[in-house]
Amino acid sequence: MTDRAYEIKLDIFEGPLDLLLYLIRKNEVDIYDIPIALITKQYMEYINVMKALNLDLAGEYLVLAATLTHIKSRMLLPPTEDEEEEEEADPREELVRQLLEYKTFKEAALGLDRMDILGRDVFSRDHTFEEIEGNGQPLREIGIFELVEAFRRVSFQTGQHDIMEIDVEKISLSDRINDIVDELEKRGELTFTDLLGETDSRRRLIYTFLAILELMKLRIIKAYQAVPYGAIRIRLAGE
Amino acid sequence: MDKLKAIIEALVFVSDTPVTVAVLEGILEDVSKKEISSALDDLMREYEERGGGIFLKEVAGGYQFRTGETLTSWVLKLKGQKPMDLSPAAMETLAVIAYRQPVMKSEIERVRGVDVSGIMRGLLEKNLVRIMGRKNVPGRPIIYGTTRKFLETFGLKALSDLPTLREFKELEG
Amino acid sequence: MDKLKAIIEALVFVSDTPVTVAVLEGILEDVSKKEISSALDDLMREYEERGGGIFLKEVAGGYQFRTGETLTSWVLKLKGQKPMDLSPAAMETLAVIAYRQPVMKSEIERVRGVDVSGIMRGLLEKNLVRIMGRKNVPGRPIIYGTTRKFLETFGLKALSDLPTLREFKELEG
Repeated sequence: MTDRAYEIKLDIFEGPLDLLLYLIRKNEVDIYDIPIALITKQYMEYINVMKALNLDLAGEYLVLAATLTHIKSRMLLPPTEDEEEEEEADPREELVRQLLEYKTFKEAALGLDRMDILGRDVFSRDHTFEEIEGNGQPLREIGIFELVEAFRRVSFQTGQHDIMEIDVEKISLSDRINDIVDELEKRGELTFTDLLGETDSRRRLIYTFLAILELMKLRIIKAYQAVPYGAIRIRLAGE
Repeated sequence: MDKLKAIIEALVFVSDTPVTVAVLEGILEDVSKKEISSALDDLMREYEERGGGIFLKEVAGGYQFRTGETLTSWVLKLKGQKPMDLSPAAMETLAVIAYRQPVMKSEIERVRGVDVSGIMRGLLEKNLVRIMGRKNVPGRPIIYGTTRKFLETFGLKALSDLPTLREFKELEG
Repeated sequence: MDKLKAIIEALVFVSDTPVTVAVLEGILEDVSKKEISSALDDLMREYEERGGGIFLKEVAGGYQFRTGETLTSWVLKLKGQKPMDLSPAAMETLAVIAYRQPVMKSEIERVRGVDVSGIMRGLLEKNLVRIMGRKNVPGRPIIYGTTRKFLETFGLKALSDLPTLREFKELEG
């Protein structure tokens, strides 16, 4: 949601990393050699001001505050013997890496912003919406997001929130069911081993088995066996 | 091209209705009606002389770009190939089938709360949905599922690529 | 102007999305891909040289007429509406997705250091970002990428048209 209080107030910073970059720039210090005590102090001052203003501070700002404090304390500690032996790691290293990566994308974002954006800088023709019906036409490529949105809309309209409960398992089972029906439509008949044999993953084996059971229960397929213990053959039930 | 003509050309181009001289006057504050009209006349003549695919025309008291009259058949051919949209109702029905398959029509109607016969026919014709079989209960209701074309249309490799609603809800933060 | 160029100009003009050479090939049955491309190049150059209010541009794998970039304020005045607005947060998120795709939400959050749920939703609604599928790792997280609309919006021919990412030197050792 975009209306959270901290976003309104903190819109000059896009997050804790942005605030940190700002402090580094403001103090004109080297990003590869951050004076951690100074920067931590200033960072905490910002955080405290935000708190004093009674702003709902995003958790991420506090997480970074904790990280900074931790790095500061580690830099004060004399290195342990272990660390001295295997060339002591700089406690700031991970943070610097993160900052550099963030900086890369922040600049990439500015690069995008400088482009001629359709609807902001340049314009194409306004097209009044025309609905043309017919089945010969190709379908527009649709994003999954629209489909899920539609599903959610349904459950809101009808107040049936139980239909929302769909998990990965259920969808994976539908996948396998579809595959089997596809195969049967193509080849007419399959044996149990045809379907199970090629399967090397346990997961897939279970789904295949469940799919067959489901299809039999719905009488979409029928299973035949010529002799006891013979090969089990599966066909579409048909009309 | 002089700046005034370029501005007027851009303004007429982006509008989906004919643009009147009065509207242009309102936007180009310090420019006289006469200058505007003369720039429009120039543009009309230039497009006419050029004899390309589009022309600036005076219509319904305003100005508008139109495709050449002799090119109508080509334009219609393009329009006929325009990708189709699914109506919200079709999208909702498809969503229920995608997530609940294999599913009976009565089940879809229970969820959506409306008759879906017409929409189902449309989805079957578009080959997004298929009949998987009939359930062996009185009335032998048809069971529906989605097709390979459905996966292609939504750019999915498999149904299991569909997000679960729990995952989707996470996007609301 | 020769007939082929005129037809192509009209077709690009009437389409509401960038027109691809493939679509033009389908309509202009007996014309080769090469002839179509060369007519498009001619048209692009002619509009460029003329320096008017509109230009033919190659975007998102197709061709589209667009207003000149120096005329923005005039067009906005006509439209009387606020220009499309992407917040810096949306722009940063989009940058990570564009350059890192296919990318998980957790990865975007790691790079930006903030929760991106609300922003992702907005980008999905604007159709600048899409769900590409799932990553084949435990938990099968959803992966995201940019859309054709993203290319169209930013006037890019293809993803490879994105400016090179300026990576900063990492720490020594």
